[in-house]
Amino acid sequence: MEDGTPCPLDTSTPDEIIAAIQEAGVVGLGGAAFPTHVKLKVPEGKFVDTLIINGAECEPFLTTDHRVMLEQSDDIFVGIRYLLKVSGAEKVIIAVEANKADAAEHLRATFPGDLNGSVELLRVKYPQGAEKMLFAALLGREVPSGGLPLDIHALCCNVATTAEIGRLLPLGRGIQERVITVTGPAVKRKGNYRIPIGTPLRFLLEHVGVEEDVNRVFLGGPMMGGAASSLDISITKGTSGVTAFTDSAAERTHSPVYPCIRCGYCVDACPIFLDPSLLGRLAANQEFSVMAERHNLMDCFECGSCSFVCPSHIPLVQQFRAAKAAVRKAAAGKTGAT
Amino acid sequence: MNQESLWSIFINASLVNNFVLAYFLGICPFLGVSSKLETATRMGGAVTFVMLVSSVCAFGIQALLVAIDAPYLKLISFIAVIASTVQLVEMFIKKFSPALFRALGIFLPLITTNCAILGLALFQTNKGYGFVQSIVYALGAGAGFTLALVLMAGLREKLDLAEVPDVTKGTAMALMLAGLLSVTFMGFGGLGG
Amino acid sequence: MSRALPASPAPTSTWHMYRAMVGVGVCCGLLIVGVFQATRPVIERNKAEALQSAIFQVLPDATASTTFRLRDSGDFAPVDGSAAGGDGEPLVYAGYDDDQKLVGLAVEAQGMGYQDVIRLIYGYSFADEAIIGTQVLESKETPGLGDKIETDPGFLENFERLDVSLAQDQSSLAHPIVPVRHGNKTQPWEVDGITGATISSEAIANILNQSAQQWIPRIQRNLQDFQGGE
Amino acid sequence: MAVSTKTTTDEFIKGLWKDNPVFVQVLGMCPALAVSNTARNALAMGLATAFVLVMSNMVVSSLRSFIPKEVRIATYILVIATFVTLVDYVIQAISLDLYKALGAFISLIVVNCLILGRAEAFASKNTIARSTMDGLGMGVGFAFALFSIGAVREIFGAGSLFGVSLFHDAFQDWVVMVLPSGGFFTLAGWLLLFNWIKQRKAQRERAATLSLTEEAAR
Amino acid sequence: MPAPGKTLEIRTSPHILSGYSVDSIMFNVVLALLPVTAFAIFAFGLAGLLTLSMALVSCVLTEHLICRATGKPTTIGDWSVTITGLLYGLTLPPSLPLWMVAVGGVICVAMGKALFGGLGYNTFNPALVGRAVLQAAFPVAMTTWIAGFTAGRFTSLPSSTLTLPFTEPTVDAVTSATPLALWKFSRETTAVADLATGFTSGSAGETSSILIILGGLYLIARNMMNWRIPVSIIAAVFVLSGALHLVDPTRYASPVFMIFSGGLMLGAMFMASDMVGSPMTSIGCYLYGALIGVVTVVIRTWGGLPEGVMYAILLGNAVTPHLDRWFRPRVYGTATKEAAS
Repeated sequence: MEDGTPCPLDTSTPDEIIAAIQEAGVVGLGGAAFPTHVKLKVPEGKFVDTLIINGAECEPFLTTDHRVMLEQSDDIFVGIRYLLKVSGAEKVIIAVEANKADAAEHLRATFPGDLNGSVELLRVKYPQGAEKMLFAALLGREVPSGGLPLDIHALCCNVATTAEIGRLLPLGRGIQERVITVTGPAVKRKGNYRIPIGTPLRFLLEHVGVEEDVNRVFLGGPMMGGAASSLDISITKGTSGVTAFTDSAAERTHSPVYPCIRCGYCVDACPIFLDPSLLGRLAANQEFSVMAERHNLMDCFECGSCSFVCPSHIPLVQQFRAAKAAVRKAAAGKTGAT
Repeated sequence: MNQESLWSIFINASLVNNFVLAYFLGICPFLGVSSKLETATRMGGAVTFVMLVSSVCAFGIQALLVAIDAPYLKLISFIAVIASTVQLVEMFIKKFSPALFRALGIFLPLITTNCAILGLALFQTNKGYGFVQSIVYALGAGAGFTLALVLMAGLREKLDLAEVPDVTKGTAMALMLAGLLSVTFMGFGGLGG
Repeated sequence: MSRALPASPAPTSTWHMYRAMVGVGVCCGLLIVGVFQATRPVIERNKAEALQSAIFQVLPDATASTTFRLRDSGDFAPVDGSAAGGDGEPLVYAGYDDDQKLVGLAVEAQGMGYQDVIRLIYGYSFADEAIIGTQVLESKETPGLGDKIETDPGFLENFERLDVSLAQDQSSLAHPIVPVRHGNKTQPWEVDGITGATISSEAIANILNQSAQQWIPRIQRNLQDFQGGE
Repeated sequence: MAVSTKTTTDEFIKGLWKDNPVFVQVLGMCPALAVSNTARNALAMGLATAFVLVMSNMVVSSLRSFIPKEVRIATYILVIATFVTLVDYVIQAISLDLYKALGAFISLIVVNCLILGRAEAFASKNTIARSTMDGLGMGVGFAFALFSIGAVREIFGAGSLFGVSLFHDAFQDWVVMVLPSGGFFTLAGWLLLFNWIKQRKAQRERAATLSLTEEAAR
Repeated sequence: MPAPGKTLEIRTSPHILSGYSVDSIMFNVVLALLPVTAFAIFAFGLAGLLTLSMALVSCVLTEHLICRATGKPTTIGDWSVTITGLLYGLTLPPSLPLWMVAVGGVICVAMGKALFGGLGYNTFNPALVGRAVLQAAFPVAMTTWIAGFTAGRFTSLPSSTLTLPFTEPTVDAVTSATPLALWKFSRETTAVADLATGFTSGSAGETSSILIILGGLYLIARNMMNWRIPVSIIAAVFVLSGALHLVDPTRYASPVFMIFSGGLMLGAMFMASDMVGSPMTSIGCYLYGALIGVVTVVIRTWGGLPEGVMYAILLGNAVTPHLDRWFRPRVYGTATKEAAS
């Protein structure tokens, strides 16, 4: 493997670092796979005061962040230094969920003395790992509806991404592999594996061993992961986990759909305080524009909590995805027409 | 002269003998504008206001009619005065408060033939209410009308999104809701005593 | 439409409008006054008859009646029949038997019931110093429940002789009329309630009490006004 | 215009069923529903309304070229109020009991939107004969509808019709029917029935056209 | 390892669900109601058993028949109509003629539920709709109570129970006033211990507060009921009637009496908290409960009726859409509270 041009921390300018990150092909490894160099470009007139390193798993079942924090803490701190330099933030907060106290302790113990920052424990609650939730929990700031984290002077980066930056940039290498949690009832040897990017799903599953009656495989966790249509697709940079279910374990999701009984579970569950019940009824009536204009549909980040808790098994988040698509299409049509 | 206390008049007019739910007065606007909360609130406000004004007018006319001993002109003068008062109020609001006019404007002409207004004027004279009693009566009736309208609007907006059977859709369901609200308001019976 | 309104876009002349309004107004006025005049005697006869029958209902021994008005001076003066029923005027009706002897007075009273105002008339007997009959003139009590105040025989029995004798000082009732729960009546001034229609029956007792407290002392003071009959 | 092809009889018939003011248009219920608790009251109210409707239609129609459009509503109201006052006194003269039962609701016929509605929408544009027939049809339709409501309410609520006891003495009255809520329920019930009939009819027609097209296809 | 040709099932996320489902929630409510039901049958004997069975059967049958008539699959399997039937039966006087029970059952389901589109859209609690209409239709029969725990209750029936359909029931000589009526009309109090255990007269299921509370606690423990609603109802009743009682103990009943008497406990635990008719947000629930509590005290204290819980809850149901609208939580990222839209 041939190394590229290293990008030394001390001598490089922020622009050079960003270019190096782009060169290395680093994207958000939490699952969204958003190009990191785009995220890091702070436009004129904006500034960042706090950098948050997201060590809260994005989904239940997944434990990649945990392993990375325990095993790659040195890479993480190097990565943090790069990120601080790029963003101009004054301090860094590493957010860890309370059930991973060992990782937090390890990070605290190895925390470099010259870094301004801390390691914070967070309540264990899905979707704690979502950016918006972290800002609210750690800084008490909320990203304005329709806005970006930059609007509240914060920047969030996944631990795995940070670790990759810290590992790759000094060497001038590109991203070639990533840590993936392979789990689910159908998997025989569950665990975190470092997998070369591009590995076909079938190789991976053969390696860890799965039950005969495996029925459903998702790339990602069970809440937001997309279903794999075939075992011949490859692992990508955005694949944070692979979850495999058997027929028997998927039973619950086949329950009949009842009308909404207004139990309010979804209202309690929605992390951004939407009213999924009302949105669901509106969606059933095709009132997409009402949903968007009056009930903040577009703020929904599709965590799936509402669908998860719904005792009537109404596919709420699924409806919202469709509604959002319809709204976007309508908006595009409108601008296209004018 | 009627001796009823003001509090009792108010409770009776608004809850116990609610104009809409017990006397069926103002059903047309009740069914017509109660499908959206916003219009319902505005309509309620407009009706209350007109009720207040026409209650005062009716009190004056009744005194006049008694003085000239012409009871047979009661109905004609009431309706004429209410209609012209509404017109005047409309012009007045239009001139001095365009914002209010935008909010209430389209409802005012509708109110002219709203039986709740005429009903109020007739009832207050039949009951022999004094001036202050009449005003309280008008306020109570207006509050009751608004309450019924607003409750109804809430229920109808909610049921808008329901999978209502085809037979029930529309007026039939609104009437059924009104009936259930009327049953609910029966619980207030005896409160004004 | 073949024959529409005058289609001229120009506004109608004021004269035209006046002519129409005044023309219609005059016609309407004439019509109303005509019918009012035509029906007035019948209506008044109906009203008088209804009143008469109510008075005889609550004063069973009476065969004739005279209306009296409470004057500002505190005594009573007879009013001639045609002016009866004026608004707000406090009136009582004296009943006389065949021998022109005063048998009692009928008094109207009203008060709040369960749903709305109850108006009733009751007969007061001088001989018994008691209420000897009531009739509900107007009520909106719940049908089948509250309206038992008009029909329940056990309840109406209360008013065959309800004691309203005056106290020593002649200024108030010796015993106020009090409602009691059904089956608990022990005194002649107690009103036995109706099971299931407690509020309405209590309301009747309270209306009677209030009215009797107000009127009986006054009537007794001016007893001589009613004597002599017609 | 379509109207001109209609005979005067058509104007009468339409009010009875197809455009029934209560069951189809749900008009003019405000002052009427309150006194529909017995068949007698309902019928009296219905007839009183019908009378006012016919008379005002007649007068408005005969004056239609005489009244300038600026003051037409005011004039209509004046005419209607006059006839209502007449009815009021006549009922008072006929029966005091009935008058007491109907109370202020007779006066409220003035604001019955049906009457003003017919005056404005029909009588002001049509001949006297046509307008009278329209008023008659609408009036009879209205009275009939009100009577149907009153009859149902009285039969259930008091076990009688026109005060004549229909059942055994031990019949349990359904008090709710003579209460205000019963008025709402009864009207809602009639509307449900009408909706249901309409739906059935529409379904059958659709089925008929379907089979026709199928036959044609064959 | 699956065969290469095996097709995978594709669904959109989320791929897992919580264990709750409508039928399991409803079934647990039925479970929570069983002790109360059993006690009602124990207290009122054969009359209680017949009333409850008739209520249940008429409700379930009506729902089934309506589903059949509209050509939909039957919905009695979701247990919701069972709750309606049970609750409705529990709120009835045990001596009510069975034909009236059946009529009310039809009203519950047809007018309270089916007309509005069935489960989830029944804005008013169906059981209370049935009861309220029945109360308005047959006021005398609905306020005639028999005493519980009579000696021959398992062998004989009150004469009114088997009244012929559509005829007036003959009222037994042995009727008994409810604690609230006793207080309202003659200012007699009933011992709190009797109220709590249920040794009083009243509707079939409202007498034993302790069993009702146990049922409620079970549901709260399983997170199948919003605890805020019963708690705020009871708190509102307690505070308001307590304040009144302090002012004039002879005119206003004690707060403990108010809480344990009448249908308050049953209403607060099982009817007001019915998910369909109650608000969804926490603030909404508190206010909803407070409204019901206050209206109950107002009707009981100043109104014409001895009991007002039913009307208070129906009113609460009617206000719910507004509470949901006004007290919608602030959406994340919307800085100022949005004007009610």
